[in-house]
Amino acid sequence: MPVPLTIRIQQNDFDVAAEIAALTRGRADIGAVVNFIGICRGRDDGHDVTALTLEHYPGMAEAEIGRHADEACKRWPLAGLTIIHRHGRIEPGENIVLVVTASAHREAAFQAAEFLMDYLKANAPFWKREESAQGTAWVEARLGDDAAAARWTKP
Amino acid sequence: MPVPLTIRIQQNDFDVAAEIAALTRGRADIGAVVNFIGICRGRDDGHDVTALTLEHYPGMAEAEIGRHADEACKRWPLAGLTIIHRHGRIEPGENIVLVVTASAHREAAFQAAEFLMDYLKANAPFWKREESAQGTAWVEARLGDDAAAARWTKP
Amino acid sequence: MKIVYFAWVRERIGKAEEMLDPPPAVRTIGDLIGWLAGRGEEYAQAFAAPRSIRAAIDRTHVKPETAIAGAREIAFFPPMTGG
Amino acid sequence: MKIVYFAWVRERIGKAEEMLDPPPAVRTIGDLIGWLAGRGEEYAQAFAAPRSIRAAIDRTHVKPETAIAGAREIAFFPPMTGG
Repeated sequence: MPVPLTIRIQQNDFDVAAEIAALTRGRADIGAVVNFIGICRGRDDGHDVTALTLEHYPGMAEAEIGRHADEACKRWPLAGLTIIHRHGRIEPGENIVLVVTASAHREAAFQAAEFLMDYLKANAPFWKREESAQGTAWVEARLGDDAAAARWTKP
Repeated sequence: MPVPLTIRIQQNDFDVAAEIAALTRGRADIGAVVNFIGICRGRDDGHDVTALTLEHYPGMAEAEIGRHADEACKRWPLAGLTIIHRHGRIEPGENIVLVVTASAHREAAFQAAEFLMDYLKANAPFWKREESAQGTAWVEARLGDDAAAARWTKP
Repeated sequence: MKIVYFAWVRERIGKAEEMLDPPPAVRTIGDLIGWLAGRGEEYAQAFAAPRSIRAAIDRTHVKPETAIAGAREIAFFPPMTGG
Repeated sequence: MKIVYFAWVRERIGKAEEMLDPPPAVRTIGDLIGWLAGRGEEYAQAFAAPRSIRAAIDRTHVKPETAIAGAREIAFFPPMTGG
């Protein structure tokens, strides 16, 4: 059976409980669900953030996330996988991204969720612009993000 | 500020969305929330499971989880931590355990959640009894669980 | 001292807890397991495989070589299977 | 071919996309960046630090040395900051 896979790029918020329920409903083979929720912070590098605006590359965002979802399904015995990434204007405290992984055991669920988040951060075509009292500025990529993604590359 | 910490051993189910909201409400410093949900499977090692009954050691369960929660707060910069473990009779598809970790960045949230789950599995005084068509039997500890917990021990 | 049992240790012994006063020669958890195993068939069965038995003193995990002096509550149980 | 720009690359160039027909000597993504940088002040600014520019051909990440022959849509953008 193919792994139930949901990928959505959307402006609206998501409902974590509903996404978990959609993955697990009627399944007796899932023993572990891991969720990662990325949230807009109100402070970054010591300055206040009023809001983020997320720009994305429509079409490529879905394709790129889809490739990594397929890779995760090949590497780990997943029973379900949901990835939702928001775009548009997002205020502090609001959700940005959700990854839900389901598996029989915890190891696969944890590993797949970390892998997907590392890859999303480094490779998914999204760009954050930060609004603050100082005006607006594009967020710079964190130095560690490429390294985090690279640790999953097979030697 | 001490890390907001919730530990509950309870018979009733938990509400994942409510627990996430309780940890993140009014906070502008949380950029990452990781949840682990352990769920009762309907099949284990090739036989059908009707239900699990979880026995625990009251008092020690809270103390042992509390010690590991404190250790997680020392090791990683957490902004909040919730651990809920159910006891009593649990049917396939029902929740068993919840760990929610919150931090500014994803690495701490993921690492702390994995650490806590590995320690809970190997050290928290809970025992599962499985009901199936063959009768009831105590679940045997997985060989890998001690090894998973050991990987967090400092050399 | 109070001795408490969980899971199949409890089931085999047939009780959840009891007050016992082991002789002075019983110094460690390992000694106590040996002494308990001699208290009857149900105890012998419960402690037949000492390596499958875990112990706690006053709600903290301990090893077979840990001294029991001063303990208020000693617990015996199988390897944990929670989470 | 269609060239698309995102984030500060888009802002500096002042447009989100355009149809362009680079000369045959422009063989790779790196060549294309050099050619685009010569198209005017706004392009020169957008491509001033080529190592900060990422590229995709037909919605797949590519390297500066990747050939552009057959590409329908080429995208330029800064390092990604999603997630």
